[in-house]
Amino acid sequence: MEGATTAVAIAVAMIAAATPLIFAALGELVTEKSGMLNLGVEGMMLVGAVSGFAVEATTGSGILAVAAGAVAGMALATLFSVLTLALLANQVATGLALTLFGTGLSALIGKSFVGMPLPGLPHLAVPGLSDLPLIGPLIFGHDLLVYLAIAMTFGVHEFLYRTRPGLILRAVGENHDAAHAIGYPVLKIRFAAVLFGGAMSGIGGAYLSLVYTPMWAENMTAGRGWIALALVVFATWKPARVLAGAWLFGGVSILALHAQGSGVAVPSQFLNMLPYLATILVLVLISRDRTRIRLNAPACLGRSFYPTV
Amino acid sequence: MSFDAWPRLEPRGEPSPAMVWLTPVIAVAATVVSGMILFTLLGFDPVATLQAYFITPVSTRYGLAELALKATPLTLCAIGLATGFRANIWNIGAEGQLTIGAICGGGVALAAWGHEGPWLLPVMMVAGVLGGMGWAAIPAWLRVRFNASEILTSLMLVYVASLLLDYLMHGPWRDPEGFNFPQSRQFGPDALLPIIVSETRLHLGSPLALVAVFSGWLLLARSFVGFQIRVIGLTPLAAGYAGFNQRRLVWITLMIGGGLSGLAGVIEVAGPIGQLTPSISPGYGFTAIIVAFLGRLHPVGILAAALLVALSYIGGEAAQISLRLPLAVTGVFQGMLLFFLLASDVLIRYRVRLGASSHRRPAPAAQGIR
Amino acid sequence: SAADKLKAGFIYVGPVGDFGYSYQHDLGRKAVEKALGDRVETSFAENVSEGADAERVINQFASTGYGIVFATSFGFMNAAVKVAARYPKIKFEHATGYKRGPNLATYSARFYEGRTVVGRIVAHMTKNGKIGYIGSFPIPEVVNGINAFTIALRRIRPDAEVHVIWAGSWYDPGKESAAAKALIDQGCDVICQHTDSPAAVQAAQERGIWAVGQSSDMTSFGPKAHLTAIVENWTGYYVDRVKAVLDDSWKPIDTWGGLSSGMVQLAPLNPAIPADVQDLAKQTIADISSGALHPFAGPIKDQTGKLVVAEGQHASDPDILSMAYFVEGVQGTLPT
Amino acid sequence: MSIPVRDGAATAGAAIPGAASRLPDVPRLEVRRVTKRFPGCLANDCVDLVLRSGEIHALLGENGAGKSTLVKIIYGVLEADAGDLLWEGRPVRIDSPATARKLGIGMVFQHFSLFESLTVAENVALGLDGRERPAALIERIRLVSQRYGLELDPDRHVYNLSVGERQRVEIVRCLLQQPRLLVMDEPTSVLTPQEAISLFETLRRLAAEGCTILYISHKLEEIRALCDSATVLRGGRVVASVDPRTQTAQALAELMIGSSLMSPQRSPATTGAARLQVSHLSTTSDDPFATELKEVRFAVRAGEIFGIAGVAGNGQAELLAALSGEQPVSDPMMVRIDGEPVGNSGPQRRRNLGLAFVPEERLGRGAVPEMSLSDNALLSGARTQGLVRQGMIRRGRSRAFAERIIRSFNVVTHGYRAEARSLSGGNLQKFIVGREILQEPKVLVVAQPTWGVDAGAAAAIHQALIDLARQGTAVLVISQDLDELFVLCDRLAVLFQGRLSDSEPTGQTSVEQIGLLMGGLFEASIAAAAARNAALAGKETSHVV
Ligand SMILES: Nc1ncnc2c1ncn2[C@@H]1O[C@H](COP(=O)(O)OP(=O)(O)OP(=O)(O)O)[C@@H](O)[C@H]1O
Ligand SMILES: Nc1ncnc2c1ncn2[C@@H]1O[C@H](COP(=O)(O)OP(=O)(O)OP(=O)(O)O)[C@@H](O)[C@H]1O
Ligand SMILES: [Mg+2]
Ligand SMILES: [Mg+2]
Repeated sequence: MEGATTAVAIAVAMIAAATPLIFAALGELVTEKSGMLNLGVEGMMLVGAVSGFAVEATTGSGILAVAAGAVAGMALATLFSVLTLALLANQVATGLALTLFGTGLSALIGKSFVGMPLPGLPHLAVPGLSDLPLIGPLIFGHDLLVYLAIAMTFGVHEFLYRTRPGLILRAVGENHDAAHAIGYPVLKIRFAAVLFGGAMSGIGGAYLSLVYTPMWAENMTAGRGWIALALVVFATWKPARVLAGAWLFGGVSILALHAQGSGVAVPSQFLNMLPYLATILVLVLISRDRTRIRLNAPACLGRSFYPTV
Repeated sequence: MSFDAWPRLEPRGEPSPAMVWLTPVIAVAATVVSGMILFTLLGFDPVATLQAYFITPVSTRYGLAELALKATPLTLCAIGLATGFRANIWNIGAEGQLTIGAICGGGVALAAWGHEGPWLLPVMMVAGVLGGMGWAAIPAWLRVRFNASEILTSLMLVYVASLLLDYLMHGPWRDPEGFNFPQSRQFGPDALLPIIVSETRLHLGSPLALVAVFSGWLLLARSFVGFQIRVIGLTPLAAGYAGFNQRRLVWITLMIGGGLSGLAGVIEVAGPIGQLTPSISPGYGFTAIIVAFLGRLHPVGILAAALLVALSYIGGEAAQISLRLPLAVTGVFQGMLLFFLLASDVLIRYRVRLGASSHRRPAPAAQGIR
Repeated sequence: SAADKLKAGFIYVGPVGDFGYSYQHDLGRKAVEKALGDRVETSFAENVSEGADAERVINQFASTGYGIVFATSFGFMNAAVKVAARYPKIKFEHATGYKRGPNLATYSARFYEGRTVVGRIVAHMTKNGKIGYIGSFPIPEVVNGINAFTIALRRIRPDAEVHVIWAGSWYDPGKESAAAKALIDQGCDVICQHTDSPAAVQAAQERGIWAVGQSSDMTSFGPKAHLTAIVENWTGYYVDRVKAVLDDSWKPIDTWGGLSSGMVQLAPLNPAIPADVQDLAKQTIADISSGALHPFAGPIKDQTGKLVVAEGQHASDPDILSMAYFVEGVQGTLPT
Repeated sequence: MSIPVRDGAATAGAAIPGAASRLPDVPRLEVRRVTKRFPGCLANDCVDLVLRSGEIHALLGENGAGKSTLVKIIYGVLEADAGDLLWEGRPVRIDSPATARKLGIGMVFQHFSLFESLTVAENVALGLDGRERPAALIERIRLVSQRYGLELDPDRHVYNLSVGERQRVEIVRCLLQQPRLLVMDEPTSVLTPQEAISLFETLRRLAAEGCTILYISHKLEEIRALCDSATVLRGGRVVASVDPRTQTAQALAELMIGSSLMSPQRSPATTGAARLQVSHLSTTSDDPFATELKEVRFAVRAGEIFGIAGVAGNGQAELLAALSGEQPVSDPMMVRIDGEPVGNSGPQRRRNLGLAFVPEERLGRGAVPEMSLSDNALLSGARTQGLVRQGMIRRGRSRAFAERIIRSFNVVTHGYRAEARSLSGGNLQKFIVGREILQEPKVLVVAQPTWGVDAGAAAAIHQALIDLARQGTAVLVISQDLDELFVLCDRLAVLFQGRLSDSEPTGQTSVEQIGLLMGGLFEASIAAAAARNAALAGKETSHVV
């Protein structure tokens, strides 16, 4: 029973740790599926985090706060779109510049919120169910955004593979010239996809500042944006694998902490390497199937599109 | 948002040589204007701020040397990265390769401590280059052997490298006389790069970066390997048709990237730092990605971009100290500078046509005559 | 006139918005401005990397007319030494290092004294004697803090264990939160930290256990959980030192201030702590301040059971300053 | 009937003589004075065109004459700089393909507009307006492809379809829209004669139902057989409107190029030793959709042109990859060049031994679109032309080589600095063929040498290939265009489902016979061949192959 309780505890911690990654990675996945490579996830997350925090701190409304995070992420995504879609700027460099910009901007906005506590968002409480042993905390005990993240995973999958707009989005990422030739508005679709990515990154950031550690501190994302980007590649652009990858990464991170806490005689630095090494290992196992990658990787990823109209 | 309403871009047909040189000027002018607006809005004197950014840092010999010093690792990493990017090899782990280069080069210096000689510095350099190459060899091998994306593997290895350095600094390699603080011994004089401009920190590494610029240009523009790299980057099928060995090129480009990043690492520890510490680079490996693209993946462009980006960092410090301009504003300002530079590139291949929708319904009389 | 003003520069390793170490130093800087009014002018550079950049930034202060420069992180040591040699007329101060010079002073805080007080409080508050401790990096300052805490704890609760997790960062709320939760899940009922974010206190509050903060008073992040916090307070020191420059009485001394100097303080104790324990805490502070109690008084055994400080002796300052072993009762490893 | 050659600009806007009397109803589409300028070229210059309902109208012209540009304007992919479109008498603005589709215009593109990682069904769905449920659509794709003899598996991914199969997807996608004006930009270049014939039947049926068809092709015989009327473009202007049924192919070609056409001269071959030998060539692939080669064997002798006919997707891609070395095979003896076993070596070694190679995709495989012609000359000529010394490019020499190609093969371009993508298809093909021929190879393998190339350029390429062979090179031509193969080749064989038939001298077979073999009447002849082979087993391998 003790072992089971610990396992559930690890799983619960893992799910929470993975949630911001899931949001950001899902957003980036949709963005990349449309052929856009936005490396500014870290910047969008930070701006989302600070905006969410600022709105929660001033209005007290959790929903508004999450929405503010999304809007802030979208604002940065808009900037990215103008540069890359309208002005054909290089996507990799623009994304990196966006991170630089977002880091500075979030710090600027956040100056007056440093050191301010917030209550955090409520957790789900299903009478009866949430109190069940093991199952209760594992399934019914999370905050609402955890469920949203999981729902979004399936939602994004359904959207991409079961709906016509999803099909069009994939087509645009696969071959923008052909999509244009048969009449799809490539730029508008990409703009929408980048905006979605921005909103999701913003929510991922807001999750950190509102739920995971309800506070604002500069650079509080601590590299999670990069991990989210890596997860998209890791997941070979499949939403369900983003979920699995984020859980794997979160899980191994938490396990490494548990190993330290129980006094395992391995230097902490080596334990802390484990999530990264595990990610590489699983990627290697997945990547051997070239066809799968060929089928899922958007062929136009990172390429600028200039319509001949 | 309607895309129709925007001013229209029209392809020039071939790149405009004038714009290649003019766009950075346009971008800097645009940054200056919007920077002035930003600074004014935040309550700072715009002229003084811009002066602190762009003039003060380079108005002394020491300042110029510092600029070159900071641009050196950026240039080295960016040239290596650009070689790969040209071939569509997305090594984004230069930071890790830099770290391992520093560990290997620094390790040699520590191992030789007490038995030094003039041979030491060259050996450190070689060790640093080999270290960077070794670290880049992991993504190269995983890519060639298992088809694993080098984007992800090289990025993950950045974290592993920095944890490894952290371990060495807190444990085995810490200075035995350093009260168990996390840093190595200071290197002996034979392990330090000679200063080439007195009373500054400018050392032999900066000319090495110039050599890298020239070699990079020779490789990409004039050599057959460089040609193969370009072909693979543009059209992999044509490379296969011509019989260029793609795996070999993955290896070559990652080795160049890793080697130059490793060199940057060892130059940092054998130059301005003079010992191994838990933090060697303030993110040079990542900044170099921006530098590579700002320089349009061209070695000479990269040199210019590295100087500009380095100046924006140093200028940010200067403005912070002299005007108490928050560092956050520097981030925003840098972002703006980069955005303008990136956006203005469009003018090289396209010209802007204003009068948004006139092309929709042209007057036949006006347009019908050739 | 402006020309006569003393300019004081501060160099921080993190952003002033980190609500941690750099933030506390910046409170000190602001206090200087407040206390000395128009006799001084201060400025700072934040987020300065500990690599090659440090020397340039310190030099930037020195070359632009600053009279005193505070380099507030250990990693700035060698850079400060170099620039100090170049500018003999300017005063330099380096925090937490061990190199001094004719115009380079050092200063640091005896955080471990606060740890002893906390150890005694926690010994009375823990039920099961399992304490979680989140460390930043295994440097002597953090290690001696863990040891001082454990020694004090186990003098009252000999069965107590301290479980250490290294976060590998001074400020990563996410990681600290995860570490705190891992420790709580392993059964710890008090969480201490030597990292700077309030995340662990929040986690403790959420899980209904006790926590001890660090760097600043973190009560507001977990009013129920927050027993107290070890607060660093650089205000007095900075004001004194800048004043010393103004009075021409500045000396390149080494200051290692503890509870008695006010450099280390305890945040207000949680009212839920029983009165006798509160009294004990106050008594402990008084004893340490007066020198009646030494946090590292022997006998002290290390993790392997070896006697490192004999009965009747206490660890010397250099030993404490370079401490690289865990005492008995700590679960965890140090890199060697 | 005389040919009314008109100056487009002079008579622009005038009614087309005789048209109204033949078909009294309002034209389905009328193009008036359409002009389209690209940087550096006027692609359409005051073009007029009238398309009547139920008419099959040909659009003819050399490569680069502006045909694709005009139909892209009609389909809303490009917008004209000036001019008007009238749909059934009403002026319309077609600003996007969606608008065009709503009007009832369908289009098969010359350069595929397909999505490789998507399935056939998804690709088709993207071309429709999307109210249909996926299952219903798959059913309809099956029906239509069967009905028109364009076999397709809706669930396959496009990326492993052959070029010919991809073209079928385009056509089927279009047919499913039930268009009222169907624009086809070179739809048959990769179809078998039988497929082409069944497509023509389909098109005639559609026309009979009232659908108008605008048909672009370089195959003039096809045009003569199919079309009711033809408009000829040259340099972006309309230069003639004719009834193609009353013209000879020669006359049509001369209208297009504006001068008389030289047809290639083929003298009888004097063959020497076998230079390219392929024996027991079998391939395996982990790609489930790849066609595996089975015991392919043939030899090409010095001085002769050997042709391999076959519908795309029957193993041509695999055969080409195995011959070029892009996909080496396990056993070195399977492919020999001048007796040297090279089966397991890559392209570089084979080139060193004297192999030259022209792939069927010219942009993107045979040439790098973004690179200059001198760099593209370097692409395959580095070794044989000594364009590289000590690892460094000798730029002067590669320029000189590029200029030699341009001169020798009349490539229309503004010089060696021009980017490959700036060339028209025919000119680029001439450049690539020229690049390979000028390297004086011992063996030349050419795939689809004149796919999409206009009649003038095709004749030039054919002549160059024949001349090369007669100088002692072994030339292998892989093509689906039987007319071309009969013009060029001394011997012919057919590739069907990875197996190669026995070869026949061109004089002893006919287009019909080969066409039947291509279409599957193969098993019988294979069986017969197998019996023969069994009888001659030992002798044949040592002698012929
Ligand atoms: N997007 C473009 N930008 C610039 N020039 C173009 C563009 N598209 C076509 N052209 C040029 O316009 C002219 C007409 O091209 P078009 O594709 O219409 O020729 P075509 O008659 O279809 O030739 P082909 O028989 O080779 O298909 C050519 O000179 C071509 O190079
Ligand atoms: N633009 C050109 N047009 C025609 N021929 C040229 C051109 N440029 C150079 N050549 C000729 O090509 C040959 C080689 O030229 P060049 O010396 O410039 O090339 P290179 O690569 O430097 O070769 P090398 O190393 O042998 O000198 C010479 O015969 C030269 O006359
Ligand atoms: Mg065409
Ligand atoms: Mg020469």
